[in-house]
Amino acid sequence: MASADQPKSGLPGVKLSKAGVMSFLSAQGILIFFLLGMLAFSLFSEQFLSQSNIMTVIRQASIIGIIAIGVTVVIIGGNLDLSVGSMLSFSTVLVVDLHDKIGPTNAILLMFAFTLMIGAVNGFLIGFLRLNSLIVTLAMLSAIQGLVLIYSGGQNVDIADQEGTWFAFFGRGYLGGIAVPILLFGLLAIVVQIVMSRTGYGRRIFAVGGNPMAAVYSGIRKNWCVFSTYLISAFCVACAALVLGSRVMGSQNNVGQGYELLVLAGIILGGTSLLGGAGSIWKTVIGVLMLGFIQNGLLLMGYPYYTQWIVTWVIIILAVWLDLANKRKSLFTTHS
Amino acid sequence: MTSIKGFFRGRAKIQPIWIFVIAIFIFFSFMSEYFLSWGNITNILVQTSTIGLIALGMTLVMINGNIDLSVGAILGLAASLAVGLQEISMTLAIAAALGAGILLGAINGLIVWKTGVNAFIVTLGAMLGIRGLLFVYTDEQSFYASNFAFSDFGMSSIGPMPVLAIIFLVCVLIMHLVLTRTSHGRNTFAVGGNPEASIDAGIRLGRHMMINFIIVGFFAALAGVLLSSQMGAATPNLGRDYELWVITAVVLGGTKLTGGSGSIIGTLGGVLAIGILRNGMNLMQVPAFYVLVVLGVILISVLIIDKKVNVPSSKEVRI
Amino acid sequence: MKAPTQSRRPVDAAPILKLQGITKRFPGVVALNNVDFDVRPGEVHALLGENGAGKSTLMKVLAGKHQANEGKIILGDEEMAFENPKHAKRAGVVLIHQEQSLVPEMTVAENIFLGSLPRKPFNRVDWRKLREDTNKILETLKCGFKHDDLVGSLSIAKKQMVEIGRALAFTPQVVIFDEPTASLTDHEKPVLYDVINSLCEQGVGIVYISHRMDEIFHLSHRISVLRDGQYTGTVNTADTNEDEITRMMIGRSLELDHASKPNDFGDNLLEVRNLSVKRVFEDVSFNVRKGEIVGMYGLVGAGRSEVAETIFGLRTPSGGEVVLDGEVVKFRNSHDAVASGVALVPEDRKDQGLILGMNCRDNMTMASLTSVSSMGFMQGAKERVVYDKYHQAMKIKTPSWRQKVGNLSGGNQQKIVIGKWLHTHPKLLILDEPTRGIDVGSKSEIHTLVKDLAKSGYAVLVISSEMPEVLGLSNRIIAMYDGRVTAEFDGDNVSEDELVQAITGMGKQAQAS
Amino acid sequence: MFNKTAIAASVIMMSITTAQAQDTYRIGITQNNVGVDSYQTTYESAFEAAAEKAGNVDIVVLDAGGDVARQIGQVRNLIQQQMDAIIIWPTNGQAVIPAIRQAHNAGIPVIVTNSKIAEAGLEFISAFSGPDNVQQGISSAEMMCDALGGEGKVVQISGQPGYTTALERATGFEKRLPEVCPDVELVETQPGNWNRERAQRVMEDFLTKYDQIDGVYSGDDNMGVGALNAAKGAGRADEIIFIGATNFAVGYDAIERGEYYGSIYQSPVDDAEAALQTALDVLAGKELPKMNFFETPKITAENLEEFDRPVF
Repeated sequence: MASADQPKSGLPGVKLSKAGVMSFLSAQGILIFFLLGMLAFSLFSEQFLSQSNIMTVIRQASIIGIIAIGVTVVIIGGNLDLSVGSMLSFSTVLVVDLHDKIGPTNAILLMFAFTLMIGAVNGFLIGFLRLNSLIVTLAMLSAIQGLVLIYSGGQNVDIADQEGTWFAFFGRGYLGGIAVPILLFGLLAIVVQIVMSRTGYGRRIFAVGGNPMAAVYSGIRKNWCVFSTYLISAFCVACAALVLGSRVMGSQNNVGQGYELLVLAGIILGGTSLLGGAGSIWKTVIGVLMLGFIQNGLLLMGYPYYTQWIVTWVIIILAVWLDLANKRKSLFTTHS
Repeated sequence: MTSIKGFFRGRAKIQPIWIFVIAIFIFFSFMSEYFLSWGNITNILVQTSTIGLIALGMTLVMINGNIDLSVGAILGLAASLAVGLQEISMTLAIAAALGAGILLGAINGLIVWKTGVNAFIVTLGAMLGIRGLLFVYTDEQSFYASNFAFSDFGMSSIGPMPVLAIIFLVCVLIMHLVLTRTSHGRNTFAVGGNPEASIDAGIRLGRHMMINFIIVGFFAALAGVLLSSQMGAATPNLGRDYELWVITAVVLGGTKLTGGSGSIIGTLGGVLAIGILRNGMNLMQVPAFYVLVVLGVILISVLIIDKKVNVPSSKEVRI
Repeated sequence: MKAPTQSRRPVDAAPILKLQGITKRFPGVVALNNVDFDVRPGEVHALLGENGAGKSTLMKVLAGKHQANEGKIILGDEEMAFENPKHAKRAGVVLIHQEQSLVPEMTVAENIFLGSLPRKPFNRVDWRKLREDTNKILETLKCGFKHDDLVGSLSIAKKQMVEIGRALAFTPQVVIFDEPTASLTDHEKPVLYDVINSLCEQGVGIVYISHRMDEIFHLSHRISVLRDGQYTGTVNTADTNEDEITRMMIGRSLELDHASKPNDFGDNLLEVRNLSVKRVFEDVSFNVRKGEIVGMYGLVGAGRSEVAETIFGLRTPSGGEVVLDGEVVKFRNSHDAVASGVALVPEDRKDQGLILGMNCRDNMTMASLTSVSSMGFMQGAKERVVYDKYHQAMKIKTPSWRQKVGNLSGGNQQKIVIGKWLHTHPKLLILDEPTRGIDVGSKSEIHTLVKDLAKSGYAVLVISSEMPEVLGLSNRIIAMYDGRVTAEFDGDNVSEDELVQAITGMGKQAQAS
Repeated sequence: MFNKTAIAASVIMMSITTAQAQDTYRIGITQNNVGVDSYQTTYESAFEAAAEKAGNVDIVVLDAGGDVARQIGQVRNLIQQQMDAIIIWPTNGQAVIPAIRQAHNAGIPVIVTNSKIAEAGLEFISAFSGPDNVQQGISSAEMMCDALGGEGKVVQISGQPGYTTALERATGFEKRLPEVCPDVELVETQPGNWNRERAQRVMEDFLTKYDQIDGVYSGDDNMGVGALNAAKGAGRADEIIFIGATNFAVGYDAIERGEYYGSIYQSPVDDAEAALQTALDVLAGKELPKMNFFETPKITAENLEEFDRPVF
């Protein structure tokens, strides 16, 4: 709709020159950062590159990573999802609370159903009513957090028999020596990456994010495509809640608070532009792992945890300077 | 329906949010005996002044077509500087706090301007980074003002009017004039409304963007200083999530995320709407959990109404 | 408005503005090649050319929006190098844009003085001066709006007047009008003419770009013509006629190759009955047979594209019906239309036709993803086969299928859009301005292709504002004016006059065939 | 319900019944962050229940959502409503002082509950009621010392930085540990922000970083169980002593199973009732000490059966 009438904001500024070097750097910049950072950390801390440390970091990053996969799909489709933090709280509280009441299988099924329902509400408001995704998901962030608290009455929820339930598998189990959260993260990343890059569905999402108008003029049902991205996002949140609930075997009501921004930070670090129509799951995986390794590396070097945020900021600025390809656009003029 | 649409869209520029503000004002007046009193009304003004001050700056940034997510962190940093440096000198402390806000706003503006990367990414990074700097500076500790003079100021009144409320209202007036009367304000609309035409007309986009980021940085810092003066202290977590409430208030006030449209009066309405809702629901003893849901639902409702009022359906291609 | 009666004698004065040897290249295209042009004070110099001939580019070079690769701009006695539009404006050269360059949330006065609001100390706007200056300008424009009206609330025609007002604010030496009457009603045009005449009297040089012969002969002193980026010559209006101008524009007098048109028609494929969309178009009826090319001719804004979009399911009709292959169809969206065998090559290639950030192959298969995938998975090999097929068939010039379409020339881009639709194997192919802004070579290739498609059984509806295109392609021509079908003609037996009258609203009584 | 705390509780019960309902008092309470953990939620319902029981009290219950600024606003609102007394669970021990002072100046007695405010504010409050968190830290240090047999390396997972309770517990622990066990070394402290998942991550990093960890002290059991989860995941739970505070149900169960060494028994019900009673006593004009601590005993496997399983 309005997108075509909206003039693209043309900013004066730097011209992309020195094409060769710069384009290589901007294409591979993130990977280079990543490897340099890993190298630096390994010089300062001998545990950093140990297998157990790497596994720990990836396992810790997997919850953010799983959510980030879904949010990346939403972003490629040209929208944003800030409600994932509250949604994660909701789903985790739900699955943990229901576990003792109706058994793990039913709890998981019900949790997925409810999470997808919230995703459908997001998708309906943004896909079909064409409301601005930033504000809608911001509002949902608040509303869902309220719902969680009303549901639980503000109480923590716990699983009583932590040893005896197979529910432990998702957060604590191992398959072939690799932690299940990592496997789930990897599996989802591979599946979604294949869906996005190899299927007609993925192609349509890229089209809708890249030029919603042209997508519609090509007979693509944009509304459904946008709607579906929020279902995918909700599905990923549900998977993350499974891991989180099982890992902690309990949940506080605000367990997902702030995740939405960490997820976005990871995606941005990976180099996916927020404009839609571009990006990949791989980039997001790298971005999320970077976030994890920065945190872990600084911690091992004895810096307090919050120094990671400063480092993240600096890296984002550097990445932004390198990635001038995204320039001359403003996020909110492309999809209102 | 047409006449209502005309009313909302017309020259009169009565933001729909003001109708909502008046409605809830009347509603709570009937629902709680304590609501309609001078003391409570000034309380609402003081309580909304923090979000409100930042929202003034954010309105300009958003009319400009940008967004700033780092305001909560700037507020926190300014508050800690204002309290932490008081040992040396009060003037220095406040100057440093406001200076930090201006500087960080300038950095945000500069990066957005020079790279053209959208402000959401740039300021999201800044939000994390500034909070990190704040933690480094404070070592995660709260700071306390050693004497009560500072907090006395924050709690003081001139006549029946609390000083903070006065400051807020004066700033509202100033920003309203800046936006409607100065060429910077008018060019801000032009840049957000039609950047291409603005460039053709020789308006310097980058300069205006940068000024607006500086303004929002300044107001975030000012809000931080005033908030810390209410507390006589500053905590490192101060201002967390405020950016979300500020954006919510500005959007409620009718400013478009796409830029080019919005007003300070509307933003004041948006800020008051949130303040009155919170205050009224507190007085009515609505459980805190429900307040979150109510605010979310209201925000989405406003969006839907806005969509219905502003989009002429038959002229548009259905996409 | 009557047809031109008198033509004007050329003004005898030294030019105030001269362009010499202007060459402008864009990636893959030479938009202007060694073009000369000049304007004398007090004259209206019309600039003519087909769409894509380079008029707009030339004007943008003149107004500082583009910088020429070669050539000189001489204003008065000084050689100028306009770095940006403001620079050009300051020097006295103002372009009135075809596309709206207004800020809707601001008042008329603010738009007129956009970027140069009068100021008082402390950066305050001097509202009184702004009001006075604006009122002066509005007086000369005699238009029915006030200085403090919001531009967003004005009609398109009034917005156009605001744009003109903006030009007047600069006490210009040269004013360039780019299709200024495209969106004006008959009632408003005389006001514009008065404005132009009074500017001439003040010694301002006017460059006037238009497609409408009647206007040009009515207003101008001299006429220059561009063809495919080349300067073809300048004539005095008083010494020429429409035929000569037409010849200069298309390089030959209109000798149409009627023989190559398709001639074997089947049953009705598309029947549009009394179709309406409120406030957009009304009561539109026509039909297209299998194997037939129907041209839809009309000016920009006559409602042609909107009719096409409604048939394609992008707009909801408020009345009437669309019959496809004997069945009444009601498409909820474009997806339904595609599934029923309707294809639309849209008017705006870049915004509606292509996803510029994607490569050629992916754009090519965008409308037929299911045919190149199995079980939902894309079959790269199949996609390549499809791409290669159309790549060869339409002689698309790209280094590789990996090339981003954003980097291709207009002609090749358009071929990709057409290829995209051919692969959906449609029954009905609608082409909206299929050759706008593309080079001659590609243009004739596309024309041949369209005719071949019709001969192979497609029903084709071509929307165009270029007369040669419509005449050269169509078996029948539907003329539209102001949201209504004004006439229907036999494509082989229609005069240009008849057509012009039908689309400019002059011959509303003309109901041929 | 009450065993060892029964003495404290019975005193409270008695005084509730003795405070006769000659007047209806209006008492406003602004809580820190209800819903963030079960302790605060249980506190809230216990407070409401106690007020119901007392009969002569109208209460206004507000929640600051962890935001200092909002809490100050709420105190002002309560002053505006001319409450007879204001109970405040400070979101921050210092930042609320000016607001408390304002209430004090308005002639409204202020009772601080659960978490202390800074020295500077003491003159403006009528009383404090809550646990002695420094003492809790000291008790935990003593338990740690006993459990380790005087030797080893421990790590600490503290609560929300800047929050008084977290600070006091850490201070008590850090001060007492070297006194009782000079050979036990506290190698590192990281905040777990009262959040189990975060504590779990912090512990995982500790486990990677240090090959030898003999004990973990957590600011509350919620975080402690997170640490336990992490150690179990790394297969090192058996070699580590876990000590927490504010005994949660999960912690209680873990002690019962022998995975968790000990904690501090602190009931939000006691906390809430003590706060209300203190307020009522102040209103009744009784002489009270400034600091009113309710008892928070050590709980280990040995004396576990003396305590009921916490309800949260």
